[in-house]
Amino acid sequence: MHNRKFDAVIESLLFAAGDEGLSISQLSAVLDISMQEAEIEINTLKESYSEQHNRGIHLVELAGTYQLATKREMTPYIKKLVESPATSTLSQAALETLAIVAYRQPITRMSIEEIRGVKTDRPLQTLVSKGLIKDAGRAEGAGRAILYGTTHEFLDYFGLNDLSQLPPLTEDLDGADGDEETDLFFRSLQNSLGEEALEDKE
Amino acid sequence: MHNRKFDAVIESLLFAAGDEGLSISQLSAVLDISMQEAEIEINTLKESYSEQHNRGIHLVELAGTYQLATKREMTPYIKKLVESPATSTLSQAALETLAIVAYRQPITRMSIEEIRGVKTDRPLQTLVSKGLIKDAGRAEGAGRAILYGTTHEFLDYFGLNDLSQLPPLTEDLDGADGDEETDLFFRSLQNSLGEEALEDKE
Amino acid sequence: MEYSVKVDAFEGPLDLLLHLIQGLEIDIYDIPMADISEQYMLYIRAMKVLELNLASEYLVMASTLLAIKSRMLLPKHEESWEQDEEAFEEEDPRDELVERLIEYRKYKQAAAELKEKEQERGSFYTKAPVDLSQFEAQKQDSLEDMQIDLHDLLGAFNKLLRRKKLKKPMSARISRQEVSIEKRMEEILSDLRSRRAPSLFHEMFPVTEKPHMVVSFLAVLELMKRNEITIKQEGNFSDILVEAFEGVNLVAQP
Repeated sequence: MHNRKFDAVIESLLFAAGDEGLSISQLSAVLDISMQEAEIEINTLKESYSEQHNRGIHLVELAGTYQLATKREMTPYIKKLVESPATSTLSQAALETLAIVAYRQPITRMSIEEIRGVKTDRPLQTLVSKGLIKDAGRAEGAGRAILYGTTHEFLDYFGLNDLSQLPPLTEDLDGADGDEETDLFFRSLQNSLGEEALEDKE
Repeated sequence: MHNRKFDAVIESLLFAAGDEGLSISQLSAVLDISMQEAEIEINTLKESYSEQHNRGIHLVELAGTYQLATKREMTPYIKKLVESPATSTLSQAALETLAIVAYRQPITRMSIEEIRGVKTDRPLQTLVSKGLIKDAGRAEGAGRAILYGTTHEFLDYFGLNDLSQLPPLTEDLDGADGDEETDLFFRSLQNSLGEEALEDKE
Repeated sequence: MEYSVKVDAFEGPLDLLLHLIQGLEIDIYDIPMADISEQYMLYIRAMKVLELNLASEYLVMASTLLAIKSRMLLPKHEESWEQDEEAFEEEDPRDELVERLIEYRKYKQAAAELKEKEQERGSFYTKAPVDLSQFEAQKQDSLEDMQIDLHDLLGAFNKLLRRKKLKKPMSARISRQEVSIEKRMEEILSDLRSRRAPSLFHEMFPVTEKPHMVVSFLAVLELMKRNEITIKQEGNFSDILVEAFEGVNLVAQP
């Protein structure tokens, strides 16, 4: 049974918690109801936010907690008002490293480097300093190498509720993602170096 | 005339503006309506917040700007939230403040507030009372403001021998956007290959 | 010309190989080693021409490719009694490389999806928590009870850096430029003169916008200082009346 009088309380709690998020257990403690009831309450509220077209905010699940967030269709208006800090988005190297850590955690630097085929200390350092990955123990064996795992902030940063929401790894690559510029370059490279390369072979 | 479709947009703008508040002139600029209209819109919304008993937040006017805030009757619940064992003792505000002190020490309250963009006296108090940070001298200049630094307990608590063991904050370790570099690479490659290929042919 | 730019056109030799395979539209399970090594060497050579900082992994891969190529050129040991078993191909020298490429490609793809999620997440706004420290202080917890570690600290800091900031009020700045104090002084003065009777103080503020009100107030003060206007109040709490001095025609320029 949904209890409408809780709506106001939950909204105020969500508002106060902000991007720290509100968990089911916090909600159940504050409202003095069971976890199941708390979950029903919050999910009913979640639906009502998305149904109401005169609401500009809604409830999202992030990193295992509930948070209020602006609805996506409001983004153009908000962009006129607030500025995003110059968030340097993650580099390709950092993203690849993070992907490997996310799917294979806990994992050592060496194993990551085996997969990527290149040194990976700098991307790892970046990711640790951004609080996206953490030291998650030590590997067995002689070196006792650091094992890396993802953090709470990782989930939040990518808008995930938990690790099970990571997109499945696919073996087959459909569709070419090669950017045209690279290909253009490649063709001209072949033309200009083609002859020379043949000479080298002889 | 009140235009219901603006309600959602205004709510999202208020939400994003946060503590800094939204002024009538900002609202009129974003919505591209006159100041008079903007004022009518926001006041209608303000009324509807206070009328609806299933809302936990309302619109308050402070120093000429409008902002969202939790309704006063919700305070006991919010207090309960903070006191609940399910809530971690250090709030986001305190954690942020601690991170800033740890990495930028010695630092004054004003400088911390500049970074965080909000008042920070309470989080500082909390951290001092928990023994994680302390008064570490006085800043030069007229105010002789208190400089904050981390304590021995801070090091103990996080298992550090000294401050140099804090993970480095590498805001931009990976450098700029990869794409630009790639473009640069290809352009310069094409240029130089052009010449060299010609030379070799001769 | 010197090219000391550090360039990461590719995320390493595997990335480069994947790019070549894609560009040549060849089957990753049946890589023509001669072609691929040739193309690979072209790139390596090009990077050297540019004096790019070539990571040693690229060179290691180059020799791996050449080794595989030569192993494939070796004539197969065709001992007669084994001929029937040709169906059981002996281990393909490319196998290990193909496996690595496929494994790497999985994560490269996953990285692309993470990038999408990163952008998507960046397109909606969450808010900073309300400062609840006033209630926190009452909570008596020992440090040991706090379930935080250094990564929480870094995470919180990252969140702070990501948080959006309100743009400096655009219209406020514009309106401040629109009404200068001088201009407002002229307006007030000509207003008062045209009336010929004292005006109420609050009439000096026809626009209820903060910058305009501030400008109006400063204009009134300046006019008083220059003895262009006079301000009277009959008694406590009675109306403040503003009046222009007679006989003054111009706002004197400072």
